[in-house]
Amino acid sequence: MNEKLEFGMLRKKAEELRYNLIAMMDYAGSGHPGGSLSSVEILTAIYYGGFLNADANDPQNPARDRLIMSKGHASPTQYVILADKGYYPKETLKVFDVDNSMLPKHCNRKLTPGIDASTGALGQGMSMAVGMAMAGKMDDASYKTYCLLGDGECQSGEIWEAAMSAAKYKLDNLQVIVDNNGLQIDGRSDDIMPLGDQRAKWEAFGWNVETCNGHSLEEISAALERMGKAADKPSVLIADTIKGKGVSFMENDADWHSRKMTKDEGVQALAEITESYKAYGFENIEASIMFLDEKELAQLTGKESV
Amino acid sequence: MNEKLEFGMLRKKAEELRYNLIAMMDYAGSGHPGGSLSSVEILTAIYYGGFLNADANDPQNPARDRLIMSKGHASPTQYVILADKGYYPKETLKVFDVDNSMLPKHCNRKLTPGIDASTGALGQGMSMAVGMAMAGKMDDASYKTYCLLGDGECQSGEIWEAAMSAAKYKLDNLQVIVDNNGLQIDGRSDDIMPLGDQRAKWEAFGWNVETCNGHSLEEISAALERMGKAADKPSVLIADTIKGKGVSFMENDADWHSRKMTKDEGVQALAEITESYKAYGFENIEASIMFLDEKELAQLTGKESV
Amino acid sequence: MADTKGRSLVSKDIFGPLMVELGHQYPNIVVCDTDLMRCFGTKGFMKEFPKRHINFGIAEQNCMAASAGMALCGKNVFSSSFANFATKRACDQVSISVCYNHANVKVCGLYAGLTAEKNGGTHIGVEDVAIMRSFPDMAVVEAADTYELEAITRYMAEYDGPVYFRQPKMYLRNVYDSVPSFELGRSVELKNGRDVTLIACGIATGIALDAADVLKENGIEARVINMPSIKPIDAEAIIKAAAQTGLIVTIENHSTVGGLGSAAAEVLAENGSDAKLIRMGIKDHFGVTASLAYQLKQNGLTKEIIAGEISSCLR
Amino acid sequence: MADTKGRSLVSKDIFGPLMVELGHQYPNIVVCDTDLMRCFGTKGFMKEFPKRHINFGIAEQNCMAASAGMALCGKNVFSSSFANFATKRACDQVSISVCYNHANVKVCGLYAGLTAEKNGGTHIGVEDVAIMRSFPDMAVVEAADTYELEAITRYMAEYDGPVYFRQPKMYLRNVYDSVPSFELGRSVELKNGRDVTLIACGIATGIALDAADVLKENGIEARVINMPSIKPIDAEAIIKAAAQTGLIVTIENHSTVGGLGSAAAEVLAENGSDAKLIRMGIKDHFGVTASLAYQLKQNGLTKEIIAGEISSCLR
Ligand SMILES: Cc1ncc(C[n+]2csc(CCOP(=O)(O)OP(=O)(O)O)c2C)c(N)n1
Ligand SMILES: Cc1ncc(C[n+]2csc(CCOP(=O)(O)OP(=O)(O)O)c2C)c(N)n1
Ligand SMILES: [Mg+2]
Ligand SMILES: [Mg+2]
Repeated sequence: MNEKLEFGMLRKKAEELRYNLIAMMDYAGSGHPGGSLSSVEILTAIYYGGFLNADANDPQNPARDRLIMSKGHASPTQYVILADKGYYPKETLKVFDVDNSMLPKHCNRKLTPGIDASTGALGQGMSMAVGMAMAGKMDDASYKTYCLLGDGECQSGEIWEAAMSAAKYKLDNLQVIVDNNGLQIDGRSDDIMPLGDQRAKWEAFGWNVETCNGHSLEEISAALERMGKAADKPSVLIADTIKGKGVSFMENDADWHSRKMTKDEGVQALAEITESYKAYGFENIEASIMFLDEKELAQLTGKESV
Repeated sequence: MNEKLEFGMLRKKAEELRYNLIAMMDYAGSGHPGGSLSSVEILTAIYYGGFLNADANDPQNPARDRLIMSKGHASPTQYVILADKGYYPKETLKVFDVDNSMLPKHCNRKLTPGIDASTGALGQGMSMAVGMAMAGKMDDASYKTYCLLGDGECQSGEIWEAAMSAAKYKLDNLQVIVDNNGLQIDGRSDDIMPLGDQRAKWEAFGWNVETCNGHSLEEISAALERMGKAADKPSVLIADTIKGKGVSFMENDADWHSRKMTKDEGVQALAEITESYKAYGFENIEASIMFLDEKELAQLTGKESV
Repeated sequence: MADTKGRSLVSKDIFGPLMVELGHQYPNIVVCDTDLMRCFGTKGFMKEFPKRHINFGIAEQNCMAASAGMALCGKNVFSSSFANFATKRACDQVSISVCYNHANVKVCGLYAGLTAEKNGGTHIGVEDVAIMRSFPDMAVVEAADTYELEAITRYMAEYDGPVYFRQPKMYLRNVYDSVPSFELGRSVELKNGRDVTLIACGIATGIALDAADVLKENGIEARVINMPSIKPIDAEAIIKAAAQTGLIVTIENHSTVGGLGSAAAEVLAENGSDAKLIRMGIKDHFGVTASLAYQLKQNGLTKEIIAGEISSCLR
Repeated sequence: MADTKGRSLVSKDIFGPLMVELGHQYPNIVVCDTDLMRCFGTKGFMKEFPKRHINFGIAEQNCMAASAGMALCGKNVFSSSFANFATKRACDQVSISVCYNHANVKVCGLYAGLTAEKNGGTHIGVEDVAIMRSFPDMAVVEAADTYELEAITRYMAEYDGPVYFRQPKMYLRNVYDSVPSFELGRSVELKNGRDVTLIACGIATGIALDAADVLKENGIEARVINMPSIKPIDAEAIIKAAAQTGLIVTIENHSTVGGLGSAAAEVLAENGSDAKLIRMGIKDHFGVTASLAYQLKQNGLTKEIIAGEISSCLR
């Protein structure tokens, strides 16, 4: 269940997930594109790079690794992964964000198999992850807990309360990743509430700190590898990312935190990802689509009119 | 109004305040002795060392410096100072902690002249101080805001939210002092929730950091002096103190966070402070008592029976 | 009754520009954001008065307590977050730093109740009024449309003291056709009637008016009272309505526990009224990820369901 | 009625040792503190089960949300702070991490209401029940004495789901003379009577019993109902009492806004009862720095004042 792809295949997977992700949000006319796109490689590495020990056929297994999306608005990225992994039929992605959906805008553990905590109120996922890691220590269990934070989220005091407690209890079974895309809703984090030297902050709070390019699957994997070996300390990976990564007009634009794509924007976004896919040397990304049939996809790519 | 005593007189004042402080808590059979005693020198330096610009006759003057006791349970120390400064008659100290007192266990701005914020819910005083400093910047006012924190209090996430915001707004008119006595209610902070490298934490949050022996009036004053000159940054002084300072059986004992003295303990505490007063070369500390007549004092010192 | 032409139904469209106007008029007004300037509509204020605008980022606790600190230095501080985070994440700070300190802070809760729509349960505040109403020294207000929102905002620019100012993302309709007068503790009878009284606030007032129309078709004359001041509440109007119409129905975009319905229940029970009270609202569950229309329907907050419930009760 | 001999009136004296016993019986029980182990009485648990005890220090938010995380891994987590901080400082965490996640956390609020005494307004939680009652999925319970505290604690060791477990520092008297049975949603008639019904919980139940004695001397037969389960509430008992005795008086160590009194008002008003309700409690102001006795008197929560109010109402 601890699937591990080679980096070539990992990249292929990441781009295909990104394609499905855009298609899903475009299909729904909703979602948080910016922060979902920035976290694609991080989640790809965790799920497909041999890290997360979890089984789609047994999503409540007490021995599973946990993954808490503390930035719960990036649920779409996890949804396409869970569909790909078989937690639910791929067609389920069509109901993303519909009324009372099982794939709601923010992660909800009661509605979606594979989701370990209901999040969306920033800061709280971090504490819940700490609690899960504490429970693991109590039970001498070997599972790990992964937790994804936003950089803006780190402005919340709860993060630092949780950080302090994780250091006290030497939670080396806890691996936090900051999706450090430098943007929040109102603009650049550096303008809204500067986080300053993040490495220094986490180190001062007693953590093992790694940094990397958050879009390099190799760097993320190497960092997670090192984090897995750090003993007696919790680890955080500050992964420098680009909000909206992969779609030119979304990149580094705070507006795309939760904007809805127009039809043309959707067409262009999918086209751009197709391009990069090709540039990576792969062919026919359309075949990777998980949840739409050819006709439905053609509508989104604008090819139905051709 | 910016009274400034020489260090000799400052020490004399500190010991006299300590004497009154113990007498007041003993008289009331209440109070938080540990954290009140540890902050005596810090508050003495601020009030009598030429720092706090405030006038007992005009306690609401908008141009005054503010002092926020974020660790609001150390109110007793401030009460004896405010009485000495003439904010209210010295005899008022007799009503400390009586039912519906104007000198309640936690600072209350509505009840006590000279108190700038109602505190007691740890963490909040720090934010209120930040807000006051922000208002000062908005108004191009020259007042300073001082704020006293407990070390245990720094476990609260609100402190770090506030710290981050103070750095963003370059609040060099904000001077925070941590009464770093290493104890909280349940025991040593290092055991309950270790604060680790406090200097590193504050620096990582963008602050100018000073440290000192929190019972050396010279060191505190020198540090405050330097802090007053730091531009474009808020400053924090981590003042290493001894909880219960000055009373042997209270020192470094978490039990004395909020214990009530027995009659004998009260006698001994006052005797010990009298001793150190003499050791500093001063005489007749009893004459410094602000709020008790000879007979009342004799009851506390156990001399009534002689 | 109301002419909505040209008048936006979106809170921030009215609130934002108005704050710029009031900012000129009242130099002590300060606006504080928590990374939701876009939702509060306060970008204009920030641009016009950069020195009097603070964006605290995602740190609601510090925002509310620091706002109190500013208020204690003479500022009239309008501070916001999503309703849920303003009242729950910063709960202790609003209680102690704001109310207990009697600080002049207008705590503005955005995207109130079901108008947070698909943001779902973590964002849909169903408890905010219950929480804020329980704080001593706190006033709790909510406008029925953007005309009243303007009235309340102007009032707040002058009022000195803690207020929870609840703002839905958008209204379903307008209720007034010009800016009404507003006063704490005062309700407004929008429609007279003798068979039943509908008491509502926020977006529910519009629904109440629509339900009254449906009832009228069924021959039921409903009184409609708009209750923008949830605390202090206009007890007199409730007692009078109970005596005159018997059945009272409260309608609110909030849990039926602790909000307007409970406030009305307190008044009725304390007065030994034998009027029956029906509390329409969110029925003690969290919001779900769904459109406003969907959730209103799920919770029985449509004119048809309300009218139906009343009709069958009066039958 | 009750024999208090040898039975401590202090919550932690009973709760602390009991948790050690239950810790042995239920291996999934975890205890979490926030630098108030001394007040929770859980030092013994920590010593007996060091691995199953977490002290979060002065960080109530993290404590409650991390407790939820532990609960989602199968633990039954008893987490505490002073009532005020458990419910207000960690308000959003209790709402979202605990309730919205349906996590098996027993949120224990210590030194409830006026029993925080001289710690004053920042510590005297007057709103905690109002807040917790407004949370979907939350049960709210409070014992009338340490016998019932034991009953509730034992029940909680088995119960799976979010609960707010309110604990006064100490009781004024015992009400039971042995450990009673306890069930969520069930009230207990401690005394029958036909002229008036007193409904109370927590330390107020003892006061209610005493007030009934005073009333008896005046020839008034008071029914006394202990309501340890504030949510879910025993609506049936209230409706029955209203029908049979007319006047209902709720007595609580909490604000009259949003607590037991409001819960009773909701039940009465929704049933169109014409019973008059008197809500005795803290009258919508913050606590002051004063002894319990002083503050009870200030708020009219003594047997004499209560009996007087009832007598004059029945006259
Ligand atoms: C406690 C809380 N406050 C406010 C919000 C509203 N909110 C949702 S996302 C967001 C910005 C998050 O920025 P960041 O953490 O950097 O995430 P990313 O850039 O990855 O999307 C805000 C303020 C929230 N969900 N929770
Ligand atoms: C938010 C909050 N949580 C808990 C308490 C209860 N409390 C009062 S003092 C204290 C310990 C404070 O320790 P520290 O800050 O180190 O103060 P000091 O040692 O100087 O007394 C605690 C937990 C509180 N007042 N506020
Ligand atoms: Mg970001
Ligand atoms: Mg300390």
